[in-house]
This record gives sequence, structure tokens and C-alpha cells, in this order.
Amino acid sequence: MMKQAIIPALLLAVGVLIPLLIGENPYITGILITVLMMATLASAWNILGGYAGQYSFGHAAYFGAGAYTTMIILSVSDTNPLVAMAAGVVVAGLIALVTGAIVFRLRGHYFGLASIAVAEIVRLVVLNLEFTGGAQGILLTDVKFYGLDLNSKNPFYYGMLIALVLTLGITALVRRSRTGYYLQAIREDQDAAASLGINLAYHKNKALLISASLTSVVGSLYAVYIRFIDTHAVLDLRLSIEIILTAIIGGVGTLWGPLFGAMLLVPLAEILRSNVLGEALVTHGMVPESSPVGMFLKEHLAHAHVLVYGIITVLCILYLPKGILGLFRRSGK
Amino acid sequence: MKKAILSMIVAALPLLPLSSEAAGPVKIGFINSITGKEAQIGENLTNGAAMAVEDMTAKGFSVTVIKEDDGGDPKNALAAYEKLVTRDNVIGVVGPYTSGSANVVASRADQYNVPLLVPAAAKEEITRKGYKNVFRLNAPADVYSLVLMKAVAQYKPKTIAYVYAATDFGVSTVKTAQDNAVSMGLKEVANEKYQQGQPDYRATLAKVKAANPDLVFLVSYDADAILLMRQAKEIGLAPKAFLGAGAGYTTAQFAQQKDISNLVVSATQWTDDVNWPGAADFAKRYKAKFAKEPSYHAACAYEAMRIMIETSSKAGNASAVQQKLKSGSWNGIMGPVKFADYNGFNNQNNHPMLVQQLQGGKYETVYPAQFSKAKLVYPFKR
Amino acid sequence: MIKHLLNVNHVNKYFGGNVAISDVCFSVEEKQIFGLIGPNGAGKTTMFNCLTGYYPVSSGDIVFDGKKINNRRPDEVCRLGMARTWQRVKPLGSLSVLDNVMVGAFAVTRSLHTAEKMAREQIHVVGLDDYAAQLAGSLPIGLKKKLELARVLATKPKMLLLDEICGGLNHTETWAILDIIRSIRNSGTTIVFIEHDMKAVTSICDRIVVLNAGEKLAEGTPAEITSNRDVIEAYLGGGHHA
Amino acid sequence: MLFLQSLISGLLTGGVYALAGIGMSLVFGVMNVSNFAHGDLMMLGMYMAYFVFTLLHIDPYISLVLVMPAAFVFGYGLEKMFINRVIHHPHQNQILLTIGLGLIMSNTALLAFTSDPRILTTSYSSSSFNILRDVSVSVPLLLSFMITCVITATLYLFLGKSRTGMALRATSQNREAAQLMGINVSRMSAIAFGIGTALAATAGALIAPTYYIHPLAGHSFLLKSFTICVLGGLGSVVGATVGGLIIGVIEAMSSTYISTDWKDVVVFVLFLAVLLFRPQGLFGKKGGQ
Repeated sequence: MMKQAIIPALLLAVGVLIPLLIGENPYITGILITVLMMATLASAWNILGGYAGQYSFGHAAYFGAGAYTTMIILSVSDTNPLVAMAAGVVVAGLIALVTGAIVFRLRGHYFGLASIAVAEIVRLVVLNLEFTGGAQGILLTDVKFYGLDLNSKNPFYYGMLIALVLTLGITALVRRSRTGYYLQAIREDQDAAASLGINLAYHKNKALLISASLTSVVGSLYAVYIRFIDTHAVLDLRLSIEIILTAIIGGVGTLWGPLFGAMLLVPLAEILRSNVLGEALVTHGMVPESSPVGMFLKEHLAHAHVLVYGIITVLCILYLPKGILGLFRRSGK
Repeated sequence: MKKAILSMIVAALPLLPLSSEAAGPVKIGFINSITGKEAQIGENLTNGAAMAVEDMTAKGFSVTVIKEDDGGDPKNALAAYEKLVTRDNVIGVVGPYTSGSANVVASRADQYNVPLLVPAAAKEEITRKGYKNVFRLNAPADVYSLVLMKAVAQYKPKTIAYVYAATDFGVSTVKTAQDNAVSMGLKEVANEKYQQGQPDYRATLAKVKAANPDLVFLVSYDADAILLMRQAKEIGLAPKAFLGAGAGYTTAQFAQQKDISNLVVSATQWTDDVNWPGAADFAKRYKAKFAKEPSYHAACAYEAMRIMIETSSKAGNASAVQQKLKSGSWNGIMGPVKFADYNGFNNQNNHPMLVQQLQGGKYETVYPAQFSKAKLVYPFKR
Repeated sequence: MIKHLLNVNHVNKYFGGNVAISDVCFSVEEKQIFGLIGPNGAGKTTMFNCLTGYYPVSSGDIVFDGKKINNRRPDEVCRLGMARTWQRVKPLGSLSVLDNVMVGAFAVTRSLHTAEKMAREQIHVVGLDDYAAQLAGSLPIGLKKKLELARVLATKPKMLLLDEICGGLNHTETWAILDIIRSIRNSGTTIVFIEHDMKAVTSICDRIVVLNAGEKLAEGTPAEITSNRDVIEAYLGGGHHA
Repeated sequence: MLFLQSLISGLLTGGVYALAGIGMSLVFGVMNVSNFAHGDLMMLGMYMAYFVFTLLHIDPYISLVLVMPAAFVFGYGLEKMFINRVIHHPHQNQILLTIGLGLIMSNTALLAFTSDPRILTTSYSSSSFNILRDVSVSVPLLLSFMITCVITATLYLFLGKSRTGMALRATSQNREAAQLMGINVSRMSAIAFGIGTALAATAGALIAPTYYIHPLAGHSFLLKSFTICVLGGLGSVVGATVGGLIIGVIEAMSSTYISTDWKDVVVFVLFLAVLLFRPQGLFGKKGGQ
């Protein structure tokens, strides 16, 4: 037991110390916040998708529920952000209950497609209503939280870190409980699971509720962090897919996989987006600037980063279907 | 588990910032939507900015421009801005294009004290929050509808219908148009918001036709405009005037579709026949370089980039750039530019928008009178 | 007094217009080993699916342990004490053998510790001790059948429905399983047994019901059944009608 | 009048939806794969039609003669190189693979063709004629609708009468049994994906003269295709055809009688309702439960 706790404790210590080590560096801290955010989202998704095997393609709906509820409440009143966050969890939970009632009667393809449909309905409703800001989104200029400097990144870094620790903690607890065994049984074979006394709908809904609540918490944190949201940023199908990719590339159904996935994908996306690699290769003289390759690296690689993302996805599915952690997994223990 | 730790270290490697050397010429940043949903308009901005860099280099200005893509995602725009100001040490930033990204970056500009010059985002609140370091070159959303409706006011239309994309710009523009309509005594007979990318708007347009409006006020992007006008022709929708706000009605492609686009009236930040210094020349060189017509976005990006290069190379540091932007004035392809405080706006260039009409496949500036040679044809006819 | 643990009263099951089970009645006494036999397509597995809540019955009653269970969900039926195995085994492939059996044990306990203890007992009963840590999906078919048995025993059922538990096994494996089944009955569990292998059935069952084309063809002791002309006809006559 | 107008334009647009839906449904039926790259394959068809028109000056409807076989070969190759390798993987991995392939296609198109939308303007692009006084019918839409009917009928005959068609249906009904009967199921998968791709590309080419061509233009058709498949019953050609027409009409009717911005919501609600109350779809045999 002690041995098992050493590595998480070390990781946590590193996580807590990083902002102190890198000092006031909003750019890097910003990327780390995104890493933590995607890790938490992928871990929360993993409880439902990885353990219970219910691949939701609509988790953006819960993220958006948290973000929108928080922003709407904070923009009309001076509520404590934590209360707004709790309200977001309630809204996300309600959406999850309705979703569960519909989609958990379905299996396989149908489940994934239905989860997309629910999320799209949520997106369109938010887009068409007035009080949600509709297409214009919601901008929040000022938030107060116990005198913290919310222009600094550190409060959000630690906020996201707490969310991640919470999510991983819950995952670890669930995993070593009857519920965890039941979820995995459902993933492996629903008929067999039912024949062993497992109430499928109840346990799937339980997993969805946990997963949706945690996702909504991250949505609330993100909203207060970025202070502007619209449907494109927080309710898009793209976000749902990004969450799944992070989990898959890290390793679904494993405790640490989603964190690995986020630690790999987020910096990679940023490197491609900012094109530091392409520029560095050219400016350090490794590739002549005037050569076609040089031109491409300098001018067009930035255009190509989504392409590279696509290629990585394909390669991962073909060669690493169990994710990075799958590489280190042998059968048995 | 050892392996797991090792791989975690490997995974964490990309996080280390690559070293960046200081010194050299002053640096400015350019945040744009190179990929993502707005990539098409982003490309126009890229081209315009590239021409400005070229022109200014030829004039002897030495400035390094660092380009960043936000993919239309506010989160990426923020990362890009923070990278530019903290890692690259730029002293001024041009961009971002999308309203969402501009909104987020603008709200952080005063924190980092690096001025932001927004070239083409229309969301009003960007320059209405009293940010010291946020400047905007283009006219915000409310001007689009105002100038369009002023242009047709003298003909005393009675009714108006709105057909617009469910985007920030679409909704904002129509909201201000509704206010203007009330003050002009126009009656709203239809209000149809649509999701972009649909192949079939016929049912919507048939409904608008049944309401028989004098004015049809449209906000569309790209090719949606062509689709809408094609189907409007099919359905036989022919009001007294089509008023197009938004980029879709101001493209060369739209102009080429003569049988559907003729006599459509549109609002724009810029035209190539406007009598602002260098506008015609810019259009000619742009066409030669990129083999297509410059859009108003390209012109906005050109002028914003030109102003930023000029200002930053003279200023040398961020706070001086802020002061010079605040106090300076320019006169170029976008006409007179001055970042002023008025009507609740701060550091907003009170840019006079233009109204143009397609006449025989060519955009003719028809309003305001002092910038135009041609006259508005009213009512619309097929 | 004889206690009937399961009563099946005039059960019908239709799929669309097709009759899968037609007016079948039988009762199973406590601690019996009860055989359900019949040629392919006779409706045996359909009957199991009706009993365990996977199919709703079209009409008729199923009473288990004094409770009507017609429209209960599979998991409810299991928790009432009627557990089943599958003709095509359904191991939880990427879980270990121990974990598989623990899932069964969780039907009666919430504690991880107790579940593991119970699971190890059942693994021992079926003789899979050496494989406890292996992934269930990697076992050969004979061991998967044993795993299935251990898993379902861990739910502590009053009645066990075994669907062709010997199917696909060789002679020695079959007799090993039958031995286990006898010992299960001796420990107090009632067993209903679907089987193809007549030898296996007659050697172990106390009472047998024969289904044919969805109808009950015969019922009786193994000796009665083996000498029943209709049964012989159904089993042998399939192709060549006299 | 408004009703008739909505009905007609809805039906005609639904024809193109149907074609896209059939392609996806076929792939689903035979391979049991949800193809998220379907919209991008449609986009390829649009560009093919566009370039055949602008470079070779061949009418987009006639260009189908070139587009269909080219797309078939492309789809066949795509299946052999990628999809085939995950055919026994979990659904979600297949979905993500097709998402990845879609990203590669659309972003390669972005690099190659830029994000400027292309407009394919034929002499009849915006022509229409009136029936019943005041109801207009778009000429290009009518043409594409008729072509859709021909293609659907041909496909129906092909699946019903030809050897390969019957093998495809057998594979669709039960992959394992088909294999036991000596059908080369892996070849059938490739053929199904080839046909699916050809149909997607055809739908793209058919809509090109009345739509615009853009690297991301296929995306708005992806979710529609799924809706159509589910509505008609995954794997059913007839179902997808009817499903496409229904979606087209419902969209038009909701624009007219509810509002344009809520029409997609109506479609998705319908989608969920079908999943809930008739998960096998209107014509499907495979259930969702």
C-alpha cells in the first residue's frame, strides 16, 4: 500500500511545485492549465467510457452546462463562484439524467450517435435562446473569489490541479469498489453482467452522473478562467472528440492513461500551433530557409497542424489501440 | 512502473520552452485564424498583413512579425497572446480576427500592458470596456446596419425582414438593425436566423416572400450569400432592396454571379474605388500578388499592420506604442484613422463605413456621398 | 412436504408470428437436478431466457420461490436467487479470473475483502486456483466453462440454470463438470440443466422435461424418458419420418 | 402555396441527403462501422466535380461517370489500407479512425485548395420553373433528384439480383455465416466501402452546382447522414432513401412552420424519438437493444 502511494504522492508534489519552479510565466502556466484541464476531462470521461465502456461522444454538453450555468449566474449576480459551480453540477446532472434515460436503453453504435444528438440539441438550444447570450456568447469582466488575484494564472492552475486530483481520486476509489467491478463487467459483456445481478441502467447512470458532474466542474473553472464563452468554444462536437482522443491515446480504462494523453497531446498541439519547431529548425540553420522544405516549415506547417493531429490519431488507432499505457501492459498483473 | 515514469518524463519534455534569443529589431505579433472555421477570411488577413510587412520593409522599417494561429478558439488566442508578450517580448500585437478570440485577448491586454490593435473584429464590447491597451481600426457591428439603413432611408421603405446567420456578428448586427428600424418607423415582418452550411434555404425564403417586405436585411458569410441569393431568385423573392451586411455580400465571387447578385446593396469597411489614398493602388498590387480581389478584411489587416509597424519601430517599447497609438493619426487606404473615445467606445477608430451596390458585376460605392461616384439604384429589379 | 422452487405455468412465447414456446408447464422441486432437453430449436434456451428475464413471456406465469417473476429484469431475477450460465460462454475477457468471480460475489456482498474470499472459495471448488490471475479471455474453452460456473456460484443462487455447460468439452472434462454439479446440488442448490448429451443428462438428472418445437413432449424420470417412444422419435426421427 | 413550396424543395433536397445516407447505411450494414469520414468523402466528390467542370469542361452531372469509379477505387483502397485493420476492434476505435482519416482529408484539401469556397456555376445553376402559379422548382435540384432515383434503383437491383450484391447482403445479415458459406467477407467490406464512398462522392457532385465547395463543406452532411441511417434502419437501402426524403421535408416544414433556427433541433429530437421508440428504424431489422 505504501509503495503504491509513493508515485502519486511524488506526482502531486511535482504538480504543486511547478508554478513555484517556473515562476511568473503565464504562457507556460497557461499551457499547463490546459494540460490539467484536458487530463481532468479525459479522466472524467474515462469513468464512463473507459470503465463502463459507454463511449459518450457528447461530453461537451456537460462541460458547456458547467461553463454556461456559472457564467450566467456570475453575470447577473455577485454569487460566490463555488456556488455557481455547484449550480453547474446540478444542471449537468439533470442533463445527464435525461440523457441516461434515453441513451442507456441503446447499445453500441446507437449509444454513441444518441449521445451526439443530445449534445447537439443542447448546443442548438443554447445558441437559439436569449438568456444564454445565444450566438453572442457571454463575457465576464470581473470575478471575485476570496481576494485572490484572478488575473494571475496560479489560482486556476491549482483549481484545475484540485479538479484533477479529485477526479483521479474518485476514479481510484471507484475502481477498487463494487461499482468499479460492476462498471467493468458492463463494459465487457452487458448480458453476462445482468445475469450476475448487475442493474445495468442504474450503474451506467451512476457512472454518467459522476462523469458529467466532474466534467461540469471543469467547465465552470474554464469559464471563470477564460471569462468569455460561446457555443463554439464550450459546446462543440470537436471538444467531445478531443476529450475521447486524449483518453484513447493515453489509454482508456486505466487510471493514469488520460493524464498521459493530455501531457502528450496538449503540448504537441501547442508546438504545432505556435510552429516553434518549424521556426526553430529554420532559424537554427538545420533546414535552409529558401528550400521548399524550409518554406513549408516556416509558412505552411502552421496550416497543417490539424492535419498532423489527424495523422497521429490514425497512427495511434492502428498501432497503439490501447494507448501509451497499453505499451507497458502485460497480460495479468 | 519505472517505464511508466520514464515515459512520463518523455511526455513532459515538450513542455520545456525552446530558448528564444532577445535583441535584434523590435518584434510585434500577429494573431489570426489561419485554420478552423474562419480560415477563409483569415487568409485575406494574412495576405493583407503580408503586403504591409513587405511595403514597410521596402520603406526601411525593420520589424520582426511573429505570426500565431488561434484556429478561431479563444483559448488558443489567449495562449498565443501570452506567448507573444511573455516569451517573444513583442511590443504590440495585431489581431485576433474572430470576435470571440478578440474579446478574450482584449480583456487581458491591460494586464500585460502590450497594446492590441484589432483589425477586423466587429463585436462592439471589445472597445466598450474601457481597456487602455485595446485599439480597433474597423467600425463595429452597429455601423453596418446603420449605414445600410441610412443609405435607403430617403426612399421611405415601410417593412423589413431579417435573414441572418446564427453567429455573433449576425445576431449583433441584426439587433442594432432592429433598433434602427424602430427609429425609422420600419415594421418587422420576418425574422429568420439560420445555421450556416445548409443546402436548402428555400422554405425560409418562401416564408419571407409571403411576408412581402420592402427591405430584406441579410447577414451571411462566404458562399452562404450566393446560396441565399440563388434560391431567392428561384423562389421569386424580390423586395425593393436586398441589404447585405457581412463579408458574404462583398466578395469578388459574389460579384461574378451577375444574374443573382446585381443591385444587391452591401455595407463594407472598404472598397477599391473609394477615394482614400492608396486604395486603388493597394487593390491593383494585391490582385497581382495573390491573383484575387482584395476583401475589406485584407485592407483592414494591411492598414492595421502598417500602423503597428510604423508605431512600434518608432516607439521601441510597449507603453510608448500605446501612447503613440492613442495620440497618433494616419491617413491611408482606410481613410483617416484616429483612435478616439466616443459614444462609450474607447480607442475606437470612428471609421466611416461605405455602402456599395453591385451594378453590372462591379461594386460601386453609393454612400456616403462624399466617398462615392455612383448613385444607388432603387428599387431592386431582376 | 415437497417444496416446488420453480413453477412454470402455461408459458407461451412468440416472436412476431413465430411460436417459440407453446403452453409449457413444469415444476422443479428443491434440490432437484432437473433436465431440460430436446433437439435443436426446441426452445430450451428461449425458455431459459424467459425464466431469467431476458425475454418477456407472451403469456403464462413463472413463479420462483413463491414470487411471480414474469416481468422482472435479469439482474432482479439473479438477486432473487436464480442464476444462469450461457451456452456461448460470456467471460469478462479483459478481467482476471479472480475479478470475474468477484463480480459474481458482489451480488451478495459489498465488501471487496469478502468478495475476494468468496471468489477464491468458488475458484477452488471448480479447480481454477492456478489460473486466478490470468485474463479470462485467454483461457481455453474448458476452463472458461468452469469459470462461468464459479462466477455464477459466487452469487449464492438457490437455483442454477446451466445452459449446455458440457457443450464443446471432451469426455473427461464433461465428467469433471458433472462431478462438480453433483457436489453443488449436495450443498443445497437446485439445478436446471439444458443438455444435448443424453448420456450426461440421464446419468445426473432426477427428472427430465423434453421440449420439441416449443411444446412439452414428455416429462419423467431418466428411465421413463429413455424408453418414451415420442422422445426417441423426436431425437432420431428428425430426418426420416416413418 | 407555402406548404407546397416547402414540400417540393424539401423533397428535392432530401434526395441528395438520401444518397449520402444510403452510402453510409451500406457501409454500416456490411461492415458494422460508423463512418465519420463520410462528410469528407462527400467533399472529395464536390472537388472532383468542380475540377472536372473547370478543367475538362464537363458538366457536373455528366462528370459522375468519372467521379463514381474514381471514388469507388479511392474508397476500396481506403478500406484495404486502414479500415480493414480495425474491423475487429471496438466500435469506438473504428469511429476514431474514421475521424482521423476525415481530418487528414479535409486538412489536406485545405492545404491543396485553400479555404476559399469555390462556386460551381453552370448555365442552369439558379434556373427554376414554376408549377401551379407560384411554386418554383429548381432545375439543378430536380436533375439531381432524378439522377438519385436512377442510382438508387440501380443499387437496389444490384443488391437484389447480382452475385456480388447478394454476397454483400449476406455479409450484411450475418458476417460469420457468410464467411462459412465461402463468401470473401473482407473483399465484400472493401466493395461496400468503395460503393459507400462512390455514393458519398456522387451526392457531393450532385449538390455541387447548387451548393458551394469547401474543404469543410461535408461536415454539415455528416450528422444528417447518421440521422437518415438511424431513421431508415442502419443497413437498409430503402430505409435510407425514405429517411433522406423525410429529413428533407421535415427540415423544410420546420423552417416554414416553426423557425429556421430550430429546424435542426426538430431533426435531432426526431432522431432520438426514433431511437427510443423504434430503434430498428422504419425499415431496419437489426435492433438497437
